[in-house]
Amino acid sequence: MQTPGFLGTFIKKSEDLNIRKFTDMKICAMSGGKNTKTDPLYNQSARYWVWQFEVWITMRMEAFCMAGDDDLEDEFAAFEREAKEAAAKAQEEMAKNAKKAEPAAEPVAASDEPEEEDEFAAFEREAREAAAAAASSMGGGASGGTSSATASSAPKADDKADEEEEDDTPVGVLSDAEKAERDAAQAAAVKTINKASKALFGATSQTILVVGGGIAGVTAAIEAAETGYDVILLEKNSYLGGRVTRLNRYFPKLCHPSCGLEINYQRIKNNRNLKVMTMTEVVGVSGAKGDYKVKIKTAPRFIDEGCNGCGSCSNAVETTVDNEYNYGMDQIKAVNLPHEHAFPMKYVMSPDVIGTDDADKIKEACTSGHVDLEATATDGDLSVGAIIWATGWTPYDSNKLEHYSYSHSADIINNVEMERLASPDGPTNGKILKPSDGKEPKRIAMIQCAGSRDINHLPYCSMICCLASLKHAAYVREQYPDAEVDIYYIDIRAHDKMSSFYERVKRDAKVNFIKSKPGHITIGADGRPLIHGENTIGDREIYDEAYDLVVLATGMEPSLPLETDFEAAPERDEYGFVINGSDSDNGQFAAGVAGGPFDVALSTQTATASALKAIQAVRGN
Amino acid sequence: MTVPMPTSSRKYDLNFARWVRDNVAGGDKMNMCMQCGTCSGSCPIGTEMEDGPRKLFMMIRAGMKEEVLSSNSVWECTSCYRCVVRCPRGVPVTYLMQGLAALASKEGYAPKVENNYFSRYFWKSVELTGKTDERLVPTAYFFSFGLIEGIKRSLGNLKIAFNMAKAGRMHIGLPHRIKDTKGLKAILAKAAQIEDQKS
Amino acid sequence: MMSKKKKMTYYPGCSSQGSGRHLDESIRAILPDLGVDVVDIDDWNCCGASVGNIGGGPLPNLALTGRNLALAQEQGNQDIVTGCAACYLNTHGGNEKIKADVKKRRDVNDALGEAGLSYDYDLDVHHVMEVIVNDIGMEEVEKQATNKLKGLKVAGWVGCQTVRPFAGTETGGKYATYEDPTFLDEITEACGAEVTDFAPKTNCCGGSVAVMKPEKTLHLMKTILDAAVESGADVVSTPCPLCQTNLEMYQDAINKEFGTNYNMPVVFPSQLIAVAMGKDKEKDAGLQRQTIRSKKLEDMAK
Amino acid sequence: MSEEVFEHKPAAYLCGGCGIKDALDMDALETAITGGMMVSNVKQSDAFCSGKGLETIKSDMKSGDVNQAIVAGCSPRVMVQEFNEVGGQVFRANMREQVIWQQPANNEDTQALATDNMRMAITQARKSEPPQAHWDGATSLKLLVVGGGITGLTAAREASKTGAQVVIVEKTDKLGGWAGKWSKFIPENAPYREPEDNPVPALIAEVENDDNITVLFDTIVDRTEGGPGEFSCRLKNGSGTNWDIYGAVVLATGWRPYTSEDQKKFGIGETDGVVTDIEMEEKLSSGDLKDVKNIIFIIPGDSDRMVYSSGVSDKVAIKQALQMTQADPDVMAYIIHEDFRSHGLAEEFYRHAQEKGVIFQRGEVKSISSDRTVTVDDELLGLEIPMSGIDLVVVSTGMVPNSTNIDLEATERGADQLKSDINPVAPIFTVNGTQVDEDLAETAADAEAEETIPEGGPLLNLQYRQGPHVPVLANGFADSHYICFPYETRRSGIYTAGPVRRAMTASEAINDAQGAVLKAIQAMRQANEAKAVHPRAGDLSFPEFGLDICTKCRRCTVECPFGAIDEDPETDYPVVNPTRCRRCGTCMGACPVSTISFKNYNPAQVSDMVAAGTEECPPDKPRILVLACENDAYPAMDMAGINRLEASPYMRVIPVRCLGSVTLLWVKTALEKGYDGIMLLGCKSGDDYQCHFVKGSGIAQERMSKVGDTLRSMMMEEERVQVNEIAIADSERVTQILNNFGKQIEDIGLNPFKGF
Repeated sequence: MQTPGFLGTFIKKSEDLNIRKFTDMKICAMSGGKNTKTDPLYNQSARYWVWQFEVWITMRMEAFCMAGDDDLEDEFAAFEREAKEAAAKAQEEMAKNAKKAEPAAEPVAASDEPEEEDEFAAFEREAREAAAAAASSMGGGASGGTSSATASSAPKADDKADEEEEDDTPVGVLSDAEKAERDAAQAAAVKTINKASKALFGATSQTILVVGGGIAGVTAAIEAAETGYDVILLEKNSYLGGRVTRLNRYFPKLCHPSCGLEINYQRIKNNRNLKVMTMTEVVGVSGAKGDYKVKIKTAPRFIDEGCNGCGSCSNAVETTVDNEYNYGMDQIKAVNLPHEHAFPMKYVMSPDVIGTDDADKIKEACTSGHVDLEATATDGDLSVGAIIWATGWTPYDSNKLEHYSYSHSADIINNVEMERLASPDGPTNGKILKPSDGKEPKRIAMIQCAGSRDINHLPYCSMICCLASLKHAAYVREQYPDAEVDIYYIDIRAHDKMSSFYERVKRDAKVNFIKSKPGHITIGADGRPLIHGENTIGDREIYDEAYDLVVLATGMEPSLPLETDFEAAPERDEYGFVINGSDSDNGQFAAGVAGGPFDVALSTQTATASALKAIQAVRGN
Repeated sequence: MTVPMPTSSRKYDLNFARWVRDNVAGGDKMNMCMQCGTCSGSCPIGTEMEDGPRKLFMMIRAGMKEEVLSSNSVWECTSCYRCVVRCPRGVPVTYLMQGLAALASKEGYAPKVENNYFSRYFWKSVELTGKTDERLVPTAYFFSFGLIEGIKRSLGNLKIAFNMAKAGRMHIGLPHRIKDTKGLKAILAKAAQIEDQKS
Repeated sequence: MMSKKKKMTYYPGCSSQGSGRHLDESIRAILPDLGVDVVDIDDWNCCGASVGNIGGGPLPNLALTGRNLALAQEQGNQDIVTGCAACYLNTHGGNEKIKADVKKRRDVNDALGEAGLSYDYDLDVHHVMEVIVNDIGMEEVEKQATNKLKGLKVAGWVGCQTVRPFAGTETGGKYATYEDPTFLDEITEACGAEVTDFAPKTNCCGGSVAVMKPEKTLHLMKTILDAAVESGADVVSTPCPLCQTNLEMYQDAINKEFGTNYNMPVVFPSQLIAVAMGKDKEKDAGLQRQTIRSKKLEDMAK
Repeated sequence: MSEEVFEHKPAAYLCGGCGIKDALDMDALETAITGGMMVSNVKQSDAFCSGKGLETIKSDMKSGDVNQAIVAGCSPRVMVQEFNEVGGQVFRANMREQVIWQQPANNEDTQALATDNMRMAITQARKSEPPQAHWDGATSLKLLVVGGGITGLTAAREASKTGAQVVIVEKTDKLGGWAGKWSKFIPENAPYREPEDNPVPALIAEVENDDNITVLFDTIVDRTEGGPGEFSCRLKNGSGTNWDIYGAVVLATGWRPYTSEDQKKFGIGETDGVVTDIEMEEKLSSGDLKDVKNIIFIIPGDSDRMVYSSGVSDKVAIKQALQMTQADPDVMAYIIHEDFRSHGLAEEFYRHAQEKGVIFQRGEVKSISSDRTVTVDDELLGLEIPMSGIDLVVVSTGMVPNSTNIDLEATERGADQLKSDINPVAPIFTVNGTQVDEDLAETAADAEAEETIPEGGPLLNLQYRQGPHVPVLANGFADSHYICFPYETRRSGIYTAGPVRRAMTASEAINDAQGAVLKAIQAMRQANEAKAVHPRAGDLSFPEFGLDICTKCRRCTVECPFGAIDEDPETDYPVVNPTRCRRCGTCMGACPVSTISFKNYNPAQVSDMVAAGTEECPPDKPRILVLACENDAYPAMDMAGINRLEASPYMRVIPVRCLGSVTLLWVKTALEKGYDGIMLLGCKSGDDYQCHFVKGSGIAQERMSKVGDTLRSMMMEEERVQVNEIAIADSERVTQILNNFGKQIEDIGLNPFKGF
């Protein structure tokens, strides 16, 4: 069923989208150009000389300090001369510039310029005072001479009577009466503070439990801990970071998740209120707000807490296991550091190794004796006052999308796998390649709502997938300037500020948007996935399109199973999302995707809110 | 209560959507459609349809009664139910297509559509004998296009008929019929009567 | 596996008296040995099929189903089993509608009253494939399939209405998925035959449109035949009588239209089971009723 | 602040574990330390991170003989908690990740690198003192909430529930804001299907009855001084002004309706029966809709409006349509939309509306006639459809953030500040090295920046050197580091919440307010303990200014990304507001006379470290100084080590708090001391910054761009000093960059000043 008209529509559409493209325009210069544009301080050509001079001062200053008294006179005279010359040059430059800058020559223009003038005055003052200070610090006692030496070339910097100066003064000056009022208020405030602090810092012996160490859990835990409360953070995996640590970049800034995570890990490392337990799951909850008893189970890591991350264990074996970090797209050593940014930076051993020769090799390799082959799962009990569920999400099982043939072609992948393909620490070192043959894809399709907004799968909208696909289009286009990306969608759901990201990606002529949810994908005779569907816009067209790579934008399912045998289970909606305890006030709260399909921005937002609610709960409010 | 089919002087009748919702089997679910195109994209003979189910539903919303009921799409459905099981909004597309076809047939639209004849003769056979006769229904159907066309179409299928007869899969002789044809007739008449009262 | 023999009421459907006789015969041949005794609905009528909704309208069409259900109920209240996809879809679907909708239930019973019938809506309707998967179990089939069909390559073509729209539902027995069902291949394997890699498992042949306007649907059947031949199949196995007939009888037309040279036998899984159970090749398996015959299969049959 | 003289008692702990002792000559290292480095107290162990090892250090500290432990072993990024517990200052020499994992074992150059790393760490200790709290006065723990809408009310209630005193400043005479007027709310609670009752009246009652909360009506904030814990605010109303002191501020000033030309084309306010969705709320509240049987809701799809409405307008339309059909099932409600954005669980709401008979049509409204015939260009049908017989047409608006006070005149200084805050066309991604929407970037950058500068005066009138406004982002949304740290603004202790941050529903604003309150309380507590807030949370160090040599050049006041430094209006000297300060050191890097320093991080210290790194350099060996941001570049280099990527042995790496803290003094020292090249590694700068101190990295680049001239004047090649942006995931790239730099320097030749 070849429908040649379809491609034509694409091309036409792309042209329309790109109608505002002017080819003669050049990219905005990176930071220098931008700052020049936006920062008034830098927006002057005299600035060049200021910087130039600054370097001089810096470099000379120490030379003065080192020089003997004898050399000083000469050195200083030379310096002074240089300074004067530079200042004169700068002034000249400035004057030239000022002429250029004020052709309008309206009276107000004068008041537009004081920033510049003042800058210059400061520049001169700087020269004078630096010199004076340098001289005096060496006991030269030449201050009088110094000031007279430079005063002639500089206007009086302290001339505050000048109205223009006044305008430029950033801090509005208060009258004495106003100051007195303010000071009285400050004094009065101090008196009430002790009372207030008692209320705000009210001690509690209760601990907050955060379940799940992804971005939401980490955020909730560290925010509560930095507010001064005791927090225990449980993570099922051997490392923190959850789903986001496996993303390549975030939309819409296209920055790396590990950047924000690193800051959070630094915060965790330096916070004594927070205890992190990895490889640990909650297996039971009983009790009530203020007094929950939580049963936990910690899986054996086989490498104890003392592991210093040296890696000799990993070097000792060749056996590999599926790399869960890369969604099984490659293999990793059976004892491994799950990834380069793993926190805590401690090795972990697959239970499969136990009882094999490798186990002994590993034990032998760890000279500091941190391998414990006898380790078993341990149970524990925690007493906590409030629980934050930050259990996150699981990608919807792509195998369930039978009509999209996920299990029938290596080149039909899902969006989390796409993240790994694009990640520098992924199975292809960040190169997006067809999994079937390792070749570069030229034509890529992304299918939105693959299992979301679908009563046969996930009835709700997973919120992130549209934006993730826009981001994936960016990944592809950055790597392959000739590649074409087709995004099949029902509605592009770029919410609030994110809509400008959508507007911008739309301007890429090789990213096409097709309003159609494909019916099914088959495998063509050449092995390429063939997408069948109906283009719904205008003159509808039934299409069959072949692609090198198809990315299913699958959605998010809450990871916490809907059915638990917890005695005091958190309240849940029909899909298993935790309902925040604000109404029932049971001291159990949701952070991040445990509470609904959210993007990272909303996850960190809800996590911060949950930290407050949990604090209120342990305070007894 | 009998709600008459809206007959508006306007080309676009905004009440049509509601009328379909209340009067066509499965019509209550029609409004759940979110125009994703899964149904038309899944249809084995989607290319044969002028509009396809998705667009038909949109036309209903826009009140395009004439265009909907005279569309060929409702008659092309093979009843494979692919759209039904894939529809992300649970719209029983196949049933709706059948319902719209029934409506079109009843309202006198599309009298020349082949499937309309076929379904009429099919039903005739059921009413008379309680069973479908695989010989008579197609034959009657073929001849419904006129004598010449009928002979042409029948001859085209002659080899098939011969093969089937040879394999013992063509019933020869009087049509099978159920014992209680009278009772069945009464049941169907009553059912038709109840249905008529509704619309 | 069933510990005790199950009794069911059998609904053969119109095709059992014509194009689908070999389906009917093979089902009747295997079910008792596999532990299911069947008794026909007495004086059953047509299910109405898909076009019945158009020709007769929704309620008269439902009344047809109602009559069959009422007769089955009179006969001893055993659950109904049928081998025809369309009969199953209409009878099961109609039954569920009657169960779920009070108004429909009343209307149908009003109509049935004209012939002195009534239906209390407590029967269930099953497809014979569902019975084989859920009640009999593949192990039992494998155990009884002593005449293994070694070397026979089978493309499993499920078609549409056998699995859609009910096979994945709770009331439909939840025994298969809509897009990628595996039960047919499992039956093939249980019979000792070889499953070929055949992708268009649930493709549509065109159904009744194929009967009316074959020119519009020949390409659908060609896709299926292409894939079957490509997979190296000796036969195509399908549970649906209309699918079987369409794919078999239109091969000439396809060859004419597309210049191909297809001569692919299309059989029912119940025929394969019958042969594998060592049943009579004609009386039980109905192999003589193929218009395109498979010598390989016939040679294996007893 | 009383200061005791700190006596340095360093001891070196050489860890031989993780293969270090197999790759290095530990005894030679020890000899070098006791010799040239003049630290006599040296211990070796196979694992100082082990219980026994830590105990050794702990008991040394306890004995009083040692107060500074210089640990040579793994990277300073690992075993942090363990070494934090030993009870004194700990300095780390990275021998593992960046030495033995990247260098050949038992090699002369490797040994030299290790020795220099140790020398640098010892130098660091020598110029370091433990930081002390800079603050001994009490700080305010009272929260100022600006805005009495649903966000502000929620913030006040939640803060009160957490024990804080709160003052709400509301510029009108009524609480509740927009949300208070809504007839019903969009559901945020399971099962997300039915419009919910408006919670605002109950919330107002709760706030009014709360003894911890004071509400000031008709009041604005006229002036704000100070910082977290000590905001002195002058509040102004009709009767005069009043000063009060607050610990933190939650800015919940909400939004105002967006109207565009496109919307006017629909005849809002002109055609009878065409209203905005806001007016519709009033009608729904008053029940003035009895005769409406056919109603159309229009959600215009114009891209300019989207940023103010996407995802909100759609839900509002559903809600109102549902309210109509609930009141009268015979009502026919149509929603005309383009992309329908009921994201997340609001899909339930959408489905529910369909179940209830609301009809959705995708297309663009072309015109509305005087008899309210709405002509829709239906995209899906490819037809223009006239929809007649309509009783009421409702057109969606949008939410323009009140990031300024539009009742006040904009000042020039304020406008300048906002203009420099905004860059709506920051690069997103490049294809063939060209930004994807380069046309937009070039042509529209200035125009759009101008256009999107919010009108009006400042909300808090901050008496900050950097301007009176709380910074804004593109489209006038209040500053927010909105992915990872949504409440972080460039103004410490001031947290924005609700629609001023991004378009959101009233129900979402409730959640947002809770988050902002948590951060505000945290900031008050941190200020009370003299600790830094995010990202160096808990840091006690703070910048000290040696005013005796200060030249009043204003570099520090201008460059501080957080506006923490003001100028004394009388003396013109810089005045640091310690609780505003985030301790990034950008001021230190800015200071031309190096008179700004931290107790444990200062110009002289790093300058000495730079010198130490090349102290024993043979004249024929190259040395390259790498000043790496400790947040991203340094971790990336560690990861290169984890991945065992081979690196040049001639690099001497010093982690810095932020590239903004790099002073030219260090560059100068490096060139003087014979380094052949200097590489600065920072984060992505610009509007889409990844710098955790917002501007530090950009400022550093700006500074260094001028070094070239100086180099030329010294007859040296410009290429010797380079700056690169490194993301944390760039472990492979950073290694390549450094190795290429090494080659480049080799080609240029060694520093002519080497050995002098």
